[in-house]
Amino acid sequence: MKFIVAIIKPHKLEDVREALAGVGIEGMTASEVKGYGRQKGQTEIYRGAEYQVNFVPKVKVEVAVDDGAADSVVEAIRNAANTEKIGDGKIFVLDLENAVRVRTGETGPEAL
Amino acid sequence: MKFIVAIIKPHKLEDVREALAGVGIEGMTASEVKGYGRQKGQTEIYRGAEYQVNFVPKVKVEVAVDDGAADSVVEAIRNAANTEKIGDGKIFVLDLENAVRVRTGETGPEAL
Amino acid sequence: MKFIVAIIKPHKLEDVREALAGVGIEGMTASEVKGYGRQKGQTEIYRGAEYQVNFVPKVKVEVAVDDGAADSVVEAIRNAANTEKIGDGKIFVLDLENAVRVRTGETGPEAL
Amino acid sequence: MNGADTAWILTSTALVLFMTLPGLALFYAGLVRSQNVLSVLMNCFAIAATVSIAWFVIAYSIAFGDGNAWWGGLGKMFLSGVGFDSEAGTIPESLFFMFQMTFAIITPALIVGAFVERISFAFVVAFSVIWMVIVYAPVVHWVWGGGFLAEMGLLDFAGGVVVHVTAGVSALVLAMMLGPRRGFPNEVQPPHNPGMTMIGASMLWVGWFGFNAGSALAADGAAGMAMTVTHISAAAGAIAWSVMELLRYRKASLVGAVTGMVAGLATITPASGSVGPIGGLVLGLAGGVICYTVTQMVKQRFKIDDSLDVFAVHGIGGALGTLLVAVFVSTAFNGAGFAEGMNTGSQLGVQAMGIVIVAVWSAVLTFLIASVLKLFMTFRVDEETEVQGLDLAMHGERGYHNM
Amino acid sequence: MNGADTAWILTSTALVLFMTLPGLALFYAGLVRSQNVLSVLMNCFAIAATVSIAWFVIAYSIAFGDGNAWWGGLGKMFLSGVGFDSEAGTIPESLFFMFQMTFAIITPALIVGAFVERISFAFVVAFSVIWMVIVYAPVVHWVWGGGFLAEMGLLDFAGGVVVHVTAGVSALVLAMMLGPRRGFPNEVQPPHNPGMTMIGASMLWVGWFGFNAGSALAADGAAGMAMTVTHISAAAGAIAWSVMELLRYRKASLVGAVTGMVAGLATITPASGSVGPIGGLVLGLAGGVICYTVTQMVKQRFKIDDSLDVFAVHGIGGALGTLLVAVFVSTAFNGAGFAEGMNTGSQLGVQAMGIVIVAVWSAVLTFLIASVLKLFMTFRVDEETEVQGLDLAMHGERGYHNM
Amino acid sequence: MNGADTAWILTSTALVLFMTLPGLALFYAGLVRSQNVLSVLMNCFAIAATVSIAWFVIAYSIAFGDGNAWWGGLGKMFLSGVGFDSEAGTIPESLFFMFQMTFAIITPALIVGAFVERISFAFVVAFSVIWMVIVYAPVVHWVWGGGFLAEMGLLDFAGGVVVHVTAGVSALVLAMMLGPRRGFPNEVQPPHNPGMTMIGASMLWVGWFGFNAGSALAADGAAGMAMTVTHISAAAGAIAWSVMELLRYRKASLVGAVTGMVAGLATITPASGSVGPIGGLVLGLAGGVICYTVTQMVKQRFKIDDSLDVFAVHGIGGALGTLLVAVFVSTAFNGAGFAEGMNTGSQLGVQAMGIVIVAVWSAVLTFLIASVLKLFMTFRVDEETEVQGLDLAMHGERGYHNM
Ligand SMILES: Nc1ncnc2c1ncn2[C@@H]1O[C@H](COP(=O)(O)OP(=O)(O)O)[C@@H](O)[C@H]1O
Ligand SMILES: Nc1ncnc2c1ncn2[C@@H]1O[C@H](COP(=O)(O)OP(=O)(O)O)[C@@H](O)[C@H]1O
Ligand SMILES: Nc1ncnc2c1ncn2[C@@H]1O[C@H](COP(=O)(O)OP(=O)(O)O)[C@@H](O)[C@H]1O
Repeated sequence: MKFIVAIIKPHKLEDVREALAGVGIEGMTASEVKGYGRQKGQTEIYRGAEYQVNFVPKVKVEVAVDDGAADSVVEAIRNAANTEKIGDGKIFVLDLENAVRVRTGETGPEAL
Repeated sequence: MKFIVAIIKPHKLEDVREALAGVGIEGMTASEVKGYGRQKGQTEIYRGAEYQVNFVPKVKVEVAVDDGAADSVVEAIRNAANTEKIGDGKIFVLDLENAVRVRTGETGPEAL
Repeated sequence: MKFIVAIIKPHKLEDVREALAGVGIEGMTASEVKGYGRQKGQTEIYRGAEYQVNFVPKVKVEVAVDDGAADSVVEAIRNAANTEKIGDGKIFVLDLENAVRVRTGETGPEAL
Repeated sequence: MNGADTAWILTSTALVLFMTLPGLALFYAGLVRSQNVLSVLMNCFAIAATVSIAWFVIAYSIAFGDGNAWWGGLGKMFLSGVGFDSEAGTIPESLFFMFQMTFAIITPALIVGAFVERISFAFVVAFSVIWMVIVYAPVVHWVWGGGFLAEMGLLDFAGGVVVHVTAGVSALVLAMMLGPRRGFPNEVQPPHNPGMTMIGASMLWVGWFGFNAGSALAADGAAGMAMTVTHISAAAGAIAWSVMELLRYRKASLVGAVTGMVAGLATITPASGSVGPIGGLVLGLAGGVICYTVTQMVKQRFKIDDSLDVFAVHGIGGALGTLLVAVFVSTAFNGAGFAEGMNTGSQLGVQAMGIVIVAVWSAVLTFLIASVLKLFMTFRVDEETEVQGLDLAMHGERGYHNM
Repeated sequence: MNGADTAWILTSTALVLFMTLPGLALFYAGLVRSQNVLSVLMNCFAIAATVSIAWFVIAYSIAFGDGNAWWGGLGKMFLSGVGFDSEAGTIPESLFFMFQMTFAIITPALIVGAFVERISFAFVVAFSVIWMVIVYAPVVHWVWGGGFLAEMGLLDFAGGVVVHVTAGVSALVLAMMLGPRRGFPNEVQPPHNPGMTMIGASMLWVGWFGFNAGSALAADGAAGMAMTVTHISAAAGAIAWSVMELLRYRKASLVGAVTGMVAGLATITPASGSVGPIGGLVLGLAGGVICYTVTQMVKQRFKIDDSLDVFAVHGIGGALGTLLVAVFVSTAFNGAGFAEGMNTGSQLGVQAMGIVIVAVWSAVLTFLIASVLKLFMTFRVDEETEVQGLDLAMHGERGYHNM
Repeated sequence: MNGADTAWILTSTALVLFMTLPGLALFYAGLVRSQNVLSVLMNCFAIAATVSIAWFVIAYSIAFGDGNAWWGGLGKMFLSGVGFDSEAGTIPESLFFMFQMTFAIITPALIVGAFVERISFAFVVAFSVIWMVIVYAPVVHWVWGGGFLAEMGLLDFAGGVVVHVTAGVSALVLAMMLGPRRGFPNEVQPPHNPGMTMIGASMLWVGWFGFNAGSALAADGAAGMAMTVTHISAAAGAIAWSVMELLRYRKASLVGAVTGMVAGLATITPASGSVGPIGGLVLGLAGGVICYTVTQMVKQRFKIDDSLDVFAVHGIGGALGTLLVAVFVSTAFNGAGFAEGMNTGSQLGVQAMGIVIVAVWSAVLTFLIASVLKLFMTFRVDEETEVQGLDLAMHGERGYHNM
């Protein structure tokens, strides 16, 4: 199995969710993160003091998938999250040794 | 070593923490996340407009453990987080290559 | 490639960011987390009721790097995050199988 | 000059300013996405500041200058001739000017609800100032400044027509011109902080005592009764809206309850000097039920993104109350009684005519002002700005900083 | 009719409504978990709306109708006979009705603190309305409506017995009937937003000027002195509570300071028309220390989850002030002086009797009302709802939306 | 005694307390890091409580006792001799005491902006109380208590010198003694909640009606005009500041607009009983532009971390208004006119002298008080506490609990 971590623009979360449903993935976990990269944060100015905010808001999506599905999942996320603007994000693929469903105790691909 | 990622119901965090202490694990990292899966979000209605909130609040627990402890940790989390209701969550086990304690520079299992 | 996860003290984020820039790393993702470990949370008292807050605020930094850079990145984070006080945090190194840049579709080290 | 009346209107002026700042601002700001919270607060705040100056420079003169049946002329620009000792009725004229200014502030601020989350800030300021001077001030003159609607015998104690119909209708026109938010109606995001909305609503409730009971311009039985019917109507509106929600969704929401309360308040406003407590109860219930229904219709049937329901709550509420006053002013309902020669039928005619004239006036001029302004400045922000939120793009600030 | 008195009571009415909406609502909402914030706000709001209507329909009549020593009868239901010109003392009766209504709103709203985070919403509304009519309105009649406690000579200027003892005792009874929150006492969660609590407390402080100085029902020296002793007691209460915390924990918390201030206010309330500034100082200090102590005891010794300390702060504070007034009313302490034939001893007897009678009355009837209501509706929510929080389950809303 | 005046000053007292609690507290708390939000609220709250007691014990006597040109003596300590019937002018003396107390509360609370995020709590309390008694109360006597500045003919209607210059100058001195926040100027963190700041600012705006129009101590034309010029100046200040930001950064921020409004209010304060509406407009614009400019200078040129710009906004605004009153009091600008024998030149001399004397007095004594206090208690917290935030370290609480 693979553990796929995608950093995307916040407003793309719904699109990504739908795209994943499109390739048969019905489970995922999302969280708010702040990203630093080529897309730079903005300077905010309060009463003449300039605050350089280096991080920009992003959403992280984590999804565990069966080996066979990994490529199509990566592809689906990429298509859904792409705006062709800097800061669209990254997708990271890690190896996943095991997965357990808490409720049933099922393990492996069944647990997803 | 293993890097164990568990998605659980928010109110189970304390139970999980205690269960981990029970198997000798005294370090972990938790964060707020939103989950999507079989347990569906709710429809919220404001002034007659319906908002489908697809994600439900969950807590993610990350814990790095020695290889030998991995199974008992997974088991402990599962027992503590289980309510036998849909949405209880998942446990993911990843391989962990190395760990470093910032303060001392210790590496490997000592760092945990 | 490696996927490096560092748990640090919140006010060290900027130092870590600068240290990473120092070793040529210009991308990372940060998020707020709560940690449990040797550094204990505090007791908060409201109207005579004591609330044991077990988790302390931390920041998690995730950074994907090329294999060759991994050691220097770990070292850079460690130096920047170190205050020699308990609770300085941990650095975890996981293997990263693949990375994709959403905007361009580049994969592997190019995507970082 | 009467010191007691002065004391009460000094207080009322503070209460009505409080309705806008921070009351209405919070009421609205809680209903938008967290990336637009500051933009909504800023809209209300900037309107308060700029409209105040415009009221001082010219609008007060248009509204309350001597003039004729149509407008007050330019004789009182810059408060010309108004000194420390000038009086208006039993209170200092400077104070009357201030009290009325707070109405001139809140009326364009109400319109903000129509265009949040997608409008350019420069447009908001320019439109609001021009609208207040050209649309609002003349209507004030017609109804409260001795103009032709006053002569016709229109009953509008505290601004059902003057405030709520003008704002509600103009809001609807602007919302249609601007187009819906991205994702409307299915994917806009829920209110980011309903508690903030409740705080603002509570301040509106309290401040409305100054609005309605202050409109008696005296500390007397009329003020006491105005406060009473205002309160009863607010409570009844909240209950009515909540019951509608319970019937339909089996849950009563906080946002619903406070919206019903505001509907009750908008409905009683024109009637608050004319009706008795039973009238207040009926108007509040009617306001709650009807504004609730129209809110659904505007969104679901007509698919108009009057985002925070300005038309449905204020426009409809204000018009409804203006009509119902013709019934409940009757002494049969313990109201204050008809003016000589009037009865329910004739009064209803006057009330309806007043509503129609002011609604058309507001709609047409709003359309014209916005059409012209669009030529000179951005009306709606670009999609990227809308997605990101207006706070950062328009004002360079963020509502919530945590890390 | 006196215009100046009217002006001040119009203002006071606004101030006392402000105490509940949003003051008390925020004070309480900041102390619960973030998943229950809307539920607390909604409790207070719904109580305000429904109790207002019940006050209009019947409770005002029970409290202030002509009646006899026990109740006011039904003659003033629906404000029957009260018109634009009716007077009560030197102010319009409509205004007196309104001013008293704001007290009828806040009293059941105070009880909310006892049962937050686990009670069913329908129960809250039903209980509050019935309680206000059956428990509260008669007590008002006894003390302020010329009833038997008034005749006995009970001194309760602004509601130590009428408001604080009734609410505090009923809160304790309800908390015991309902049972503690899941995890109490060791694992309930800390206040999610102490700043919100401080905002609410500040509004209570400001609004209390209307409560106590408004209870003079005139704009005169009695009002001025009531405001003075009220303020001094609030400040002293805050300091006393903070010092207790410093002695015990070496830290003074914001939640503690504002709670002490509320304790000081509850304590001075019955005495605010009777004592001088020194009395205010002593009552505030006593209120802070004793309410602090009882707060600890209720939680730690008796393990009762009166969640937001309604009994310890309001019940005890109100009773304490009611007793101490018998001492500090004396002209020896620059108080207003005893009524003819009274001295500290005899007054103390009257005060104690008043407290006991009202406490027993409140406890018994609260128990009966809740016991009957439980037969018809959910009292306490199920565990899953409690764990998830009431906002979503009861009202379909969420307090904070970020992503 | 005049009931109408009493009614208005009762109200004004509530309004001015509202300015500090929760107005100023929120205004400041929104501008700091989220880990310090409670500490700022607590500073303001604790100052309100302790200063109130000190005002009662001794400071009122120093300010308004009979005394001589330099101080009022100790004859009115503990309100000695002030009973239910005592009068001060046309209002009860207890009320005059209360009204003035609210000024004594807000003045040291203004200073809080200078030292947030790094000062020890004990120091704040000790300094504020001592400062109010030793620095503030005498200045009140000099200007409003018939002291030597009053005799010189200084015009300071509502406290440009008494409130804003004392607080602003003392803030600057303390900020320099304490040193900048860690990371200043490049790495301090942005305001954690500008919306909170806006809410506080709105409350300041509303409350300032009590501050300035209340300073007329009557419900009359002077109060009406004071309210008018106050409002116009606030609006003009907001606009001026926003225009400065637009010119420089092409964006107008919410924090900027509300700061400009406060600058406009500080500037009009000393003039609010003397100038007409045109004067209000000019003072507001001048206040906005000049306070904006000085804000930049203090931070960027002088690198002083007067964290929330107390000196630049209040000190400079108050001084500016105090000077400009000498111009706009003239009947040529529809002002109230000069006192006999005065003209712009001579009045300007008096005003300048008043500013200089009070500024030097404040600076020197602030330096002395802080220097002595430092010997007995922690002045600045250690680095770890500063990094973590004061809420947890000083008060054992957290501003926001989510999980
Ligand atoms: N090496 C990295 N490790 C982890 N996260 C990264 C890394 N590089 C970029 N990111 C994340 O991806 C986001 C987008 O990257 P950025 O360089 O701004 O644009 P792009 O994705 O178009 O290359 C960043 O905000 C950050 O959250
Ligand atoms: N494939 C997945 N990858 C990552 N997280 C998942 C995945 N499937 C489920 N989750 C997480 O687990 C939570 C629970 O899953 P759900 O399907 O609702 O119930 P259950 O755990 O009972 O099967 C989800 O809310 C989500 O956070
Ligand atoms: N086994 C673990 N797995 C995951 N995170 C851990 C683990 N142990 C510690 N942490 C994280 O590291 C933080 C610091 O650890 P702690 O034991 O307090 O101090 P130190 O880093 O000095 O050993 C914790 O707050 C927690 O977030």
